[in-house]
Amino acid sequence: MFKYAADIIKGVLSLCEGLGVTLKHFFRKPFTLRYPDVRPEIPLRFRGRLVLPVDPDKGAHRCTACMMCVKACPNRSIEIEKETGEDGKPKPRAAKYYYNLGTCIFCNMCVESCPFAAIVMSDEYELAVYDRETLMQELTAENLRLDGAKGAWWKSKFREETAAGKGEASNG
Amino acid sequence: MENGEEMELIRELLYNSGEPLSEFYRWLHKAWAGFSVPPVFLDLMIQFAVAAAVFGFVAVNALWIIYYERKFSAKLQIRIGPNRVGPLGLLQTVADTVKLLIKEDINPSKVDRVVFILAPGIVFLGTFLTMLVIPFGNGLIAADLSIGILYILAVSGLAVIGLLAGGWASNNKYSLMGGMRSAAQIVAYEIPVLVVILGIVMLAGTMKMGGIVEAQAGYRWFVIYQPIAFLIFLIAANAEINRAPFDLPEAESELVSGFITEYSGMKFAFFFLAEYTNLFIVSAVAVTLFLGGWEGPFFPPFVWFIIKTYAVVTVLMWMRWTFPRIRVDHLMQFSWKYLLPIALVNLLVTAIVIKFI
Amino acid sequence: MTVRELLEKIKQKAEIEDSKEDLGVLNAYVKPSSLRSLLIYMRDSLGFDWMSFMTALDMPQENTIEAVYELFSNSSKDSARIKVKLSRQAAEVETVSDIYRTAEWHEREAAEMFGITFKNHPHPENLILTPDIKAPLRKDFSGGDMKRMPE
Amino acid sequence: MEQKTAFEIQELTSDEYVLSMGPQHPATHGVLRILLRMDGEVVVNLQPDPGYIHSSIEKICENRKYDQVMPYTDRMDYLSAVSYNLAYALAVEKLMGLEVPNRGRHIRVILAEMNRIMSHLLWFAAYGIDMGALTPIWYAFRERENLITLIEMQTGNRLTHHALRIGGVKNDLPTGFVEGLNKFLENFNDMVDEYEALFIDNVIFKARTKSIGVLKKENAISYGVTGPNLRASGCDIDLRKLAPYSGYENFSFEVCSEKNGDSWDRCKIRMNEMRQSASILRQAIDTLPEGEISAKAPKIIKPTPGGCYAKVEGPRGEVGAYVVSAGTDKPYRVKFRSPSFSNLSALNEMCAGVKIADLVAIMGSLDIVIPEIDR
Repeated sequence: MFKYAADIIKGVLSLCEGLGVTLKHFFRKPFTLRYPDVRPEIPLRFRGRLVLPVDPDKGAHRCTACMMCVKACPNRSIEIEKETGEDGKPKPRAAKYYYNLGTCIFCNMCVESCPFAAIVMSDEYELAVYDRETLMQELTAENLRLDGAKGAWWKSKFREETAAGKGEASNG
Repeated sequence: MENGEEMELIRELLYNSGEPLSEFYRWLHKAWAGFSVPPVFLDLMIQFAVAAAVFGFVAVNALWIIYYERKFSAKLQIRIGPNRVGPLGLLQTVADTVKLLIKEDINPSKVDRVVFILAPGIVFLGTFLTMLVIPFGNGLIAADLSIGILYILAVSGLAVIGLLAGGWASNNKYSLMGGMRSAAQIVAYEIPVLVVILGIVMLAGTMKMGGIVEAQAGYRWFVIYQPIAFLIFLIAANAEINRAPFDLPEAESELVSGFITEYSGMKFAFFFLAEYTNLFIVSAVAVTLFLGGWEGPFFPPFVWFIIKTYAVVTVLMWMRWTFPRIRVDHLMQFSWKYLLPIALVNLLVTAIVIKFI
Repeated sequence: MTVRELLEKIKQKAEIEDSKEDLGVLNAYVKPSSLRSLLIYMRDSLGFDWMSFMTALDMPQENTIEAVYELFSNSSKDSARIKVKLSRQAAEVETVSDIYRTAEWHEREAAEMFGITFKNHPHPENLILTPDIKAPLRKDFSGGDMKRMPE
Repeated sequence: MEQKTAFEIQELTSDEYVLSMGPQHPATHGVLRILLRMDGEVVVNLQPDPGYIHSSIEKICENRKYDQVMPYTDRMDYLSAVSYNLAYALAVEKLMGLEVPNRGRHIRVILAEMNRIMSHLLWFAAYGIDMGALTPIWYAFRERENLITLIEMQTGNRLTHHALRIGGVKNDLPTGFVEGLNKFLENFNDMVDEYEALFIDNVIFKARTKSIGVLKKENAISYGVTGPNLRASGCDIDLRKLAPYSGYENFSFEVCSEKNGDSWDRCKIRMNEMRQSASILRQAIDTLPEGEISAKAPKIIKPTPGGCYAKVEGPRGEVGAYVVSAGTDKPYRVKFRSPSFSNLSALNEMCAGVKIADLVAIMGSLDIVIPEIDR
């Protein structure tokens, strides 16, 4: 009989403890980020979609079609077509840079392998599309200018490298 | 018995409540006497008007209560809740309802069609009928039956038929299990509720809803005399309307959605409507039985009734969003081993006290 | 226990075809017939109470499949890798799922991935794959749309 | 294609029926099917049926270079990617004889412990849903979000971090990381106390988990159950203490263990482990050494032929990578030993004669991650 009553009291107390926790939270401020209205802060190292930005110094992209990124990609998401000169020989420059967003696993290996800091993973994170076809992207046609913190960071990266005169450095 | 006498009796039964409404009915009848149409048509029209009013109230109230629950739970869970449709998200549930109503109404091919379609109707009917005897204010009651509280117990028992029928007709093992659970649960928890109400009826000396409220006039609310009964009523009634922590019939993580697994569209909306109206009814009955009904200073009776009811609703929601779900055999044990004995002792003590003091 | 000591001990109990030390862990190739008695001995007498995993290695150039049993002792912190060489055409070995219960699922996985038959296994049906895919982890497996990576 | 049937119809008595739980079921935490042989609400027998989302990562790895395998290891246990990274990296480093610098090892420990807390928080959240308590998830996700934001700062991604490289880590800690972590750790223990008050110590919860799903010690060892599930059975085996790796021997922490091996013990252990992980994190950021973060690994990784099995203590138990090298630039075979695989295989042992609600409670307390089983 005593145990019966003690069980009830103990049970009710533990329930009240739980009610207390939720009540405490009732008076706390919501933790929600009101997403489409308020945008999250994107850290510098964020790995979004791959982009081939335009080098403001040259007015064109920096890719030399060395195929390092193609080899580094663990998922075969990149394909490059080289530019052909007037003599029919391929030139060290990418004419078409195909990037398959559908198979990309955002591992950053292509960016790390690039000796010329030509590619970078951007801040874009809303990557859903309605059409499977649009997942296959051609990056040279975009002529994207990378601005903001990421852009400044990227520019400082390759300017540093060209100033130091070394073609090869890690990026990312 | 002559026809006129019979009608008079029914009228007496239906309209014999307090002041404003029956005054209005009498005035209508007097006006109606000017035409040469039998008064039975007027009665019918009044019945329809009352039914429509109750239905409208049920629907609007359910919409509001869903919105309120979503906002309240959001607050407990440090988030914002609906805030997109309408100002402060007020129209969110309206939009949801419209969505449910225009959605395709799927009848799976293996269901028992008639029962499957009838089940949500039965569940809703039980809820709707209960609403008729809720005293919103002095005289503001659709039908103040002399057996009001008994009527509530009887009619709310209809719901279990609906739930069981829905679970069985769905031809789904999860649904069947949900239906079975709800039957067992409602039967088990009806008894503590009954015993608790018995104590109140003994105190009030009447089963009429209005009478019970009047018995508590002068702030002699029964919650003061019967605090344990109040708690037992809240818990058992919460279990009877299948809300968390007693939401075993639909137990999402165990039975997918229990008896409503196969339901969609309009039929699902009916279950949903019934569930939230039940929440309101249980709170309203708790207010009527224990918290002095519409009684209160300054505000009109109707406002007081709503305020008190929503206070009880809030407590039930608070419980829902805090506790984990109870297990099915613990649920039975809880009813038979804890609630029922305590309720019986409570009843006995009440009886002795009333008899000798 | 050093690798050498361990090898000496198990040599008395089982027929060891070959053995080598691989980064401080004993790799012992055991005759399939003495696998079960060896594992029972190791579990009961040498304290190898733990089987981390069981898997297989396909060696098409030697025409064998090696069943690998990785054992660990929680008390002495020793590891041992027991291997059994099976022929690729008729890969068949006794189950050890009654010695180490964890082997039951690992053997089921290895059975469907490598096409090994485990005799006396309590649940010989497939665990992961559908029956129309045969031994995908063998080196010569060619599925419909498998592509090689660019070199 | 023939259908898998675990129970023959003849086996069933007239009272029993087969219930197919999953592959789409709220309690199976992913795409897992469990065939239940039921008698009313009571589970007579059960047969898990994984494999619905098999991603054949082991086969993919045979066709990738050693460094290209690393992002795939993230994707087996998306709740604590670093533990798989670490197991694989340790195996390859051992094959190559690489020594990771002190700071690199330290950062690995920080990331691994953050992952452990993140994973346990998600378990707590999901277990709340399993048990019908809908509020714990929001509180747990608040803390988890803080941690994920920090990890995102460090690695650039939120779940599949790809944070480790063979030889060390990719990035040094960014500015503001240590401050952020300190701020998080300041009131984390209070939060864990709150979670316990809300959920773990609740009388309903206790009634549902105490002496439910008991796994005996010898069964746990025989089934290869690891991690908190093993330690709940009264066996204080923690690879961080038993076979320290990546500099865990430099940190002082307790191995949490309980006696009974029931669901409640498994929960309690995870709550305590979060506190211990927080203490390790505190020590790690206090004693963060200076220096290199990564050893100089060659550009093309070609380990000497041989096999190596490296294991780490993940949030769910022993995470292992058995890497066999044939001397080429691609691994000959990679076998991942996933804790959930072994833990789930012991489910039948725990579930005989329980109710279906208990089954949910037991499965939740095992903390399984399906992609880890369907590697």
